[in-house]
Amino acid sequence: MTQILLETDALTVRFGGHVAVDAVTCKFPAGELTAIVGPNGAGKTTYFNLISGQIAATAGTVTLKGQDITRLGVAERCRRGLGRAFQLTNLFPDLSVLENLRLVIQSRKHNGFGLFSMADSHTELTAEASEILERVRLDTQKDQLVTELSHGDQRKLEVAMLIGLDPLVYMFDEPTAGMSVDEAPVILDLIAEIKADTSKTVLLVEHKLDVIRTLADRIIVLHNGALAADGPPAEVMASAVVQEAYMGKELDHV
Amino acid sequence: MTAAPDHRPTFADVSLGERLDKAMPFLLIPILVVLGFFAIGAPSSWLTLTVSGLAMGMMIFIMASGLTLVFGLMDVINFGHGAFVSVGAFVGVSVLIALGDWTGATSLLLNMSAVFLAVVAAMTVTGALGWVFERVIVKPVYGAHLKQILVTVGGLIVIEQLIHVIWGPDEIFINRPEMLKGAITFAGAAMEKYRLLAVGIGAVLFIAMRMILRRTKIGLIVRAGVENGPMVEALGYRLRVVFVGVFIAGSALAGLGGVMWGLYQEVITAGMGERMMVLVFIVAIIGGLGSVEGAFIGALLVGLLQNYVAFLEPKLALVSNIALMTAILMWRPQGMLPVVKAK
Amino acid sequence: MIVRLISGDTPRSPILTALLLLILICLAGAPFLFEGVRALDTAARICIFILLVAGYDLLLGYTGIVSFAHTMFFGMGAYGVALASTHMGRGFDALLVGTVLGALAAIVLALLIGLFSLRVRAIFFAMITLAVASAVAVLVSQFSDITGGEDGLTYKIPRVLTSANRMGEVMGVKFTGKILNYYLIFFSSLALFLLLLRIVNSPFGRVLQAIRENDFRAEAIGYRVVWYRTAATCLSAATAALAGSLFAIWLRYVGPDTTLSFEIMLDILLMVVIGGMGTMYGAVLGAVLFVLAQTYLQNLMGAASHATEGLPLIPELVDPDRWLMWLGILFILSVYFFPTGIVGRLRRQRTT
Amino acid sequence: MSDPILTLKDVYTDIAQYHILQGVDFEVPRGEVTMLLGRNGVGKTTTLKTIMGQWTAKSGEILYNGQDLKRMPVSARARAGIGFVPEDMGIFSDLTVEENMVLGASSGPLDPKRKEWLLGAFPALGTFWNSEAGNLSGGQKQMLSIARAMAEDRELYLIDEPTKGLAPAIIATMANALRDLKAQGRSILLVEQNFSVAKALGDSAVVMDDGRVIWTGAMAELASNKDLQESLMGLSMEAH
Amino acid sequence: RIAHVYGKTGPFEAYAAQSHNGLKLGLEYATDGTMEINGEKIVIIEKDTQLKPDIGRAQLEEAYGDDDAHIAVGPVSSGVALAMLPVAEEYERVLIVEPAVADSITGANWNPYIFRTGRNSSQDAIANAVALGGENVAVATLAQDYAFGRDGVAAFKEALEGTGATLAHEEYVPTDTTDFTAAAERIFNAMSEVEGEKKLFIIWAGGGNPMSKINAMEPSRFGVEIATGGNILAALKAYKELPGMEGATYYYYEIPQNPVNDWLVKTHFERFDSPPDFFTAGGMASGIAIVEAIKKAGGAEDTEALVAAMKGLTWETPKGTMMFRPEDHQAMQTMYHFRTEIQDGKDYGVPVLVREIGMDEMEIPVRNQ
Ligand SMILES: Nc1ncnc2c1ncn2[C@@H]1O[C@H](COP(=O)(O)OP(=O)(O)OP(=O)(O)O)[C@@H](O)[C@H]1O
Ligand SMILES: Nc1ncnc2c1ncn2[C@@H]1O[C@H](COP(=O)(O)OP(=O)(O)OP(=O)(O)O)[C@@H](O)[C@H]1O
Ligand SMILES: [Mg+2]
Ligand SMILES: [Mg+2]
Repeated sequence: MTQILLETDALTVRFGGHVAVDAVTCKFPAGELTAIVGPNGAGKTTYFNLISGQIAATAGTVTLKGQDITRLGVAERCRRGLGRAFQLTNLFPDLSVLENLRLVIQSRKHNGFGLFSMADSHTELTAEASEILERVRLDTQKDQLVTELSHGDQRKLEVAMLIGLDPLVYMFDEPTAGMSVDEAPVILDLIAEIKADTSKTVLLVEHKLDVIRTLADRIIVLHNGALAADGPPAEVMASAVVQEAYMGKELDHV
Repeated sequence: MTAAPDHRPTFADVSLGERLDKAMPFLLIPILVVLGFFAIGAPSSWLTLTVSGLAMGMMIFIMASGLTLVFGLMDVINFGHGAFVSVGAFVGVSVLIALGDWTGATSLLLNMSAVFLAVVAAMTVTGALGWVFERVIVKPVYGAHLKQILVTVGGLIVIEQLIHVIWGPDEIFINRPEMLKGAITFAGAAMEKYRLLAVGIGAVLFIAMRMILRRTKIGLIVRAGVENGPMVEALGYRLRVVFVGVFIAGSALAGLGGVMWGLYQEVITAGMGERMMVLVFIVAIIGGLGSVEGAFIGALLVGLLQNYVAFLEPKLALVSNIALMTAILMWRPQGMLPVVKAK
Repeated sequence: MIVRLISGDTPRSPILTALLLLILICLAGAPFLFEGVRALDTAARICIFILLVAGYDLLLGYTGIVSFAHTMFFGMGAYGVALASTHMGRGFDALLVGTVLGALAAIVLALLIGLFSLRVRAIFFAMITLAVASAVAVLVSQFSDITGGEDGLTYKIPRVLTSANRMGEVMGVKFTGKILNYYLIFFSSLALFLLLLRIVNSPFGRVLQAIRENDFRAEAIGYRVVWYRTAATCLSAATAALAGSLFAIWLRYVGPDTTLSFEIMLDILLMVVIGGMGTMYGAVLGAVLFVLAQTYLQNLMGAASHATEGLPLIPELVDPDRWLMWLGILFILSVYFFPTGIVGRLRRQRTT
Repeated sequence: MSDPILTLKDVYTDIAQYHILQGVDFEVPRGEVTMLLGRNGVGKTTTLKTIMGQWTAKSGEILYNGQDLKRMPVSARARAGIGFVPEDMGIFSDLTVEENMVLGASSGPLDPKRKEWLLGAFPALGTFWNSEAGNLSGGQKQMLSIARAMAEDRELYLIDEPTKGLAPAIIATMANALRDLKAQGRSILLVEQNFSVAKALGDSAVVMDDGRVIWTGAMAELASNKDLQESLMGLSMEAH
Repeated sequence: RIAHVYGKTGPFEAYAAQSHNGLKLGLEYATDGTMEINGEKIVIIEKDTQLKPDIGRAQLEEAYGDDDAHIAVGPVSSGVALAMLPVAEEYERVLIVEPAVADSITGANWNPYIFRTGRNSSQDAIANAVALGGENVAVATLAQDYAFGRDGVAAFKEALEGTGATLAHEEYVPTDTTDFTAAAERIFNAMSEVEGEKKLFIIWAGGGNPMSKINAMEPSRFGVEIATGGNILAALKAYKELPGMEGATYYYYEIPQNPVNDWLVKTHFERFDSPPDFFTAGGMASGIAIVEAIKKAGGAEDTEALVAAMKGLTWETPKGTMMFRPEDHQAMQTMYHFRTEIQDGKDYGVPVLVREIGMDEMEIPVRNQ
């Protein structure tokens, strides 16, 4: 059997009385892409936040490669191989595109406390960053500040930063939202590439059903914070619960 | 139209502890007063200290109220507030000196009219000054704390120096109106009459501010404007007008605070407002930014604690405010009743 | 070689380069280029403030932390030297011990403040440091047995460094110990400044900038933000303490007003902002400009008030006694006209 | 048919030293839904912001009900009847959902009928009526932004990518809400990447590239012509 | 050449102006209006310390070094003064300290080039002790909690012992205290247990005005009377609420009866249309001292001669005869025991002389060893 990279056990969080994630137990093996779907406010992003440590769990555990990481801070989890991109763009606005990416790679190389070397002398960082920018087609904008990018380009940089981090667990939160039809495939191809690497696992939150259909090996459905379905795409998509709660009637038939 | 599918989230019960935690800020004052009673022992001393501590708190609140608007709501760190306090005091005291016959008379009515006129004059002048200050000094630096600190300190220095130019470099001594001198003794406790007046004004001010901020959209517009000004304008509000208005109000309140504080101290100097700034900032912070209730509770806490500690262990009085602030921020990192989240 | 010395951080503007060179030459040759105690004193003060301000910029401009406790660390360095010189007697060993202990104490305190309160929001941190700094200032005046209270401490430094030590003439100028003392300060400041320049251009410096921009995201890509912030605070505190030690060596006096007061804190802030936040060179320009203004504004105004005698009101306003008011106006105008600081301005001019 | 509610004539907009809009020309007919389409970074958002006044047009005319908007401040444009849903949603995250909605109704208190209508379309907002808007999920924020713009009756709505991050079921109800608006005679200028929404809602379409309008016409025509789509946007929109 | 190095700008601006006027009047008086000594013109150089010790020090260096001043006078603040002392030693020039009061100026930090015409805090405290003390008197003190306050109380306490009075309670509060309720309560509680004539002596510098606040709490309920030292004219306003209050003062223009003071009051009214104040008198005393010293030494060039001449110098001032005592160069002088009265036409409490406390009545310790 393939190795289980990430595992959540009865993971729960409450905000006041509101149970946003409700005892979610799930395993994510290497080499698999899991799509997480569910209505707005179902708890998908919150589930990500719990895994990557942005918010503390009320109960339950998160396990990475067999180690309990529930009590660790965000940075520590990241260093152990949890990487995520954000649903709402979240970058370093007044630094250049290239610098944004270099910071990510520098962090992976554990080079943050180098006090007395010159940053610009680390050419290997620059080279790697440029290469990734080329892959997401941002190389022409690499000296612009992030504030000067259009929304769609910022989304691309968001994805590029996750790739730069090269983690074991990739978490994408609606990577293609706001991306135009000709750009989205570039990103989706990249995700497909990552998925092909059998030592990684990918978690993908997405509302576009066609994207899920083409990429996902497995779908889990969150509803009101709880795990409502888990299985291969075709099966889950066909289930009545999902149809009812999530997709409503397809637009074209309205 | 079709209704969207409804997804009711799961709700669990909120425990008693969490509820108590919510109400805690309001309980702090009674708790402190009771603790004070046991620590002090002598009932008459306790009574004196408690009442005068509350009154001192009210005066601090009057000075801090304007800052709660400007710093708490508008997110402008305005060190110029201290200068407005001073200007208020100088204008008010000048009026009182000019009305020497009224203040010297043993008629409560005449005395209070003089004080009233002094307050009106002070608030008008500081309000107008606030208007100029906003236009010339603060407008270009909204959203930039550091620059705010610098320009408003610049403004502070300039205004203080102008006070020197206009009123001369000497400190001015002023006696309180006849009927506000002295104290009332009750059950062995002495209570300055003037402090009673401060309590009255503070209470009225508190209620008025609360009403205005609750009943109108002004508070909302300012808070939203600080976070995302262009969006507020895109919804159709003239943000500039609201900001200027609130700033003027804050400055005028500083003027009121100045008159009250000047009359309490009975001696005014150009630097008097500046000296109060740290304390006033502490009050605004522990109360929680933008919260009139918080500033009110905070001011009373500061007043009480200062008195109790000064009585029990004078050496510690010095650090009591800082200790209070640190303790409250450790307990509630955003202050007691934050309306605006600190950045 | 020079590029390496300044860590690849070139001024990126011809005017700026010229200005910086001019300043360097003036400071390096101060004892020989200018006459009088006042000029030398001003030059020494400029060196010390450049260092102090550059250290503060590391915190403020690069990491985005607003702290009002910088003078406190400055004071710790100064008092370190003062206390050591008082208790150990005059001597270089006292200066050394005082400097080292002062810097260590500053680092420890910075560590405590950092770990304790960098978790609260930025403005609150600023206010906490403000409160702590004012408390320390009060404590210093309280414990007058140790610190000399309000009156401060006066002490002696090694004779070699005072004007009593005459070492002959160089280029027509009496080369005294005082000039030696000046060079001690000049070269220490220069070396430390270059070190700071290296730090802000290191990978560490980049992380600080990232934290300034978006600490939440910095944490999410694996940087432990609190540690970086604390490290920056400690570095900055240590620099301030060293600057304080130099100041104490130069002045042979320390007191709360010269090292701990809030006014100095504001001066530092203004220097950073006038010069340009987030650029080490800004610290240089800001410090030079401000110290010069502080020293010579009054003379200038004296002249102005003389010239306008007879006019109504104006002489009153430009009276030398009103120099503080003009300082206030300077505060306001400089923020107006140099929103990105002088350095920002000079650099932008080139690109457009 | 009556005159268009909004007309852009040869509009140029600069952001800092960049020339972003370079002669934008199109009309928004009264009572219709006009789609503004194009790839990432071509200037759609900039166009909306220029209409709203958040960027200033360097030259050209923006006529709203026959009146040139160019000298009007942003708030006056809003009071003249333009509602705006920005790309980044512009949520006031420190305020509660209710407070956001109250601010949405800028000329008076929030009308209870309208509130009911909006809560019917976006029930999640009702559930979180008193919680801080900053804590909402991405999609809930999007709903709030749309609902807030509609909290008051306006003549023209500028809406920037409303469906991003919304679950399919919510997209359907949102589309219905927009249809209701249209039925009330309101006009809408809509930027959208989701082609099926564009097809279902749009009456006419404006396609931009590189700061210019490269095609205008009926939405139906664009939707049915794959070659046209490919030549305008480099890709058939139903490809994935 | 004389340099006046003082805090022209900053919080003590008002005092500085008085001091400067006084100095000039003193020079004028002592040279009969010629402003010349032995035919040489007096040049006054003004330097602003901005109340900062480091700047004061630099200004003094500049005065001695660049401007070649022979004698310097100043400053207002003790902190600045202490920073300036070593400069005088280094340049071997005379510095007359006026009006800074810290004991240590002529105490621990003294050097042979330092003279002081102003009073020191012990003089103040001892004079007050002499004025207030007596058999069966119990005194409580209220002072600011820093060196000035504590030293003052210590000196006061020492002097009080000689008078038969007892010190019942010492209360110290932070310098910036504005609310005195707690301190007053503590004092009242302590004093309610002691017998005899009860007095509360307040040593206070700067704003805050504890007197009227404590008075408002009706100390008479406990039989306590408030007492304090003299103050500048503006501050006497606060004394108006306390008629009958006693204490010892340094100067009030109607108290001293001597030709120098008569001239000063008259000239001051003519020139400035106001009575001379504390620091005017002090400034004048230093001005006269300079002229007398230079005359006696036969010139200002030779510092050693000047110092020798000044040791033990006695001269006439608005406050009567003063003398630099040889040990620590502190000017010995008369102080005045006063009682406050309300007088028509004056909006302040007027200190009326009870008796003069001559310099031999006060044992001012020498502390420069
Ligand atoms: N910090 C918080 N405090 C209070 N409530 C929160 C907080 N974070 C999330 N919530 C609530 O938890 C619920 C789940 O939010 P979450 O962001 O996980 O949804 P989501 O599944 O990602 O939805 P979307 O598809 O719209 O992004 C929402 O109802 C939201 O209001
Ligand atoms: N603040 C800015 N400073 C400089 N350039 C900017 C700024 N904002 C946008 N731009 C540039 O303007 C161009 C148009 O941006 P705009 O946001 O209008 O594109 P868009 O069509 O809305 O794209 P998207 O579909 O990605 O949202 C982009 O190339 C972008 O880089
Ligand atoms: Mg989400
Ligand atoms: Mg866009």
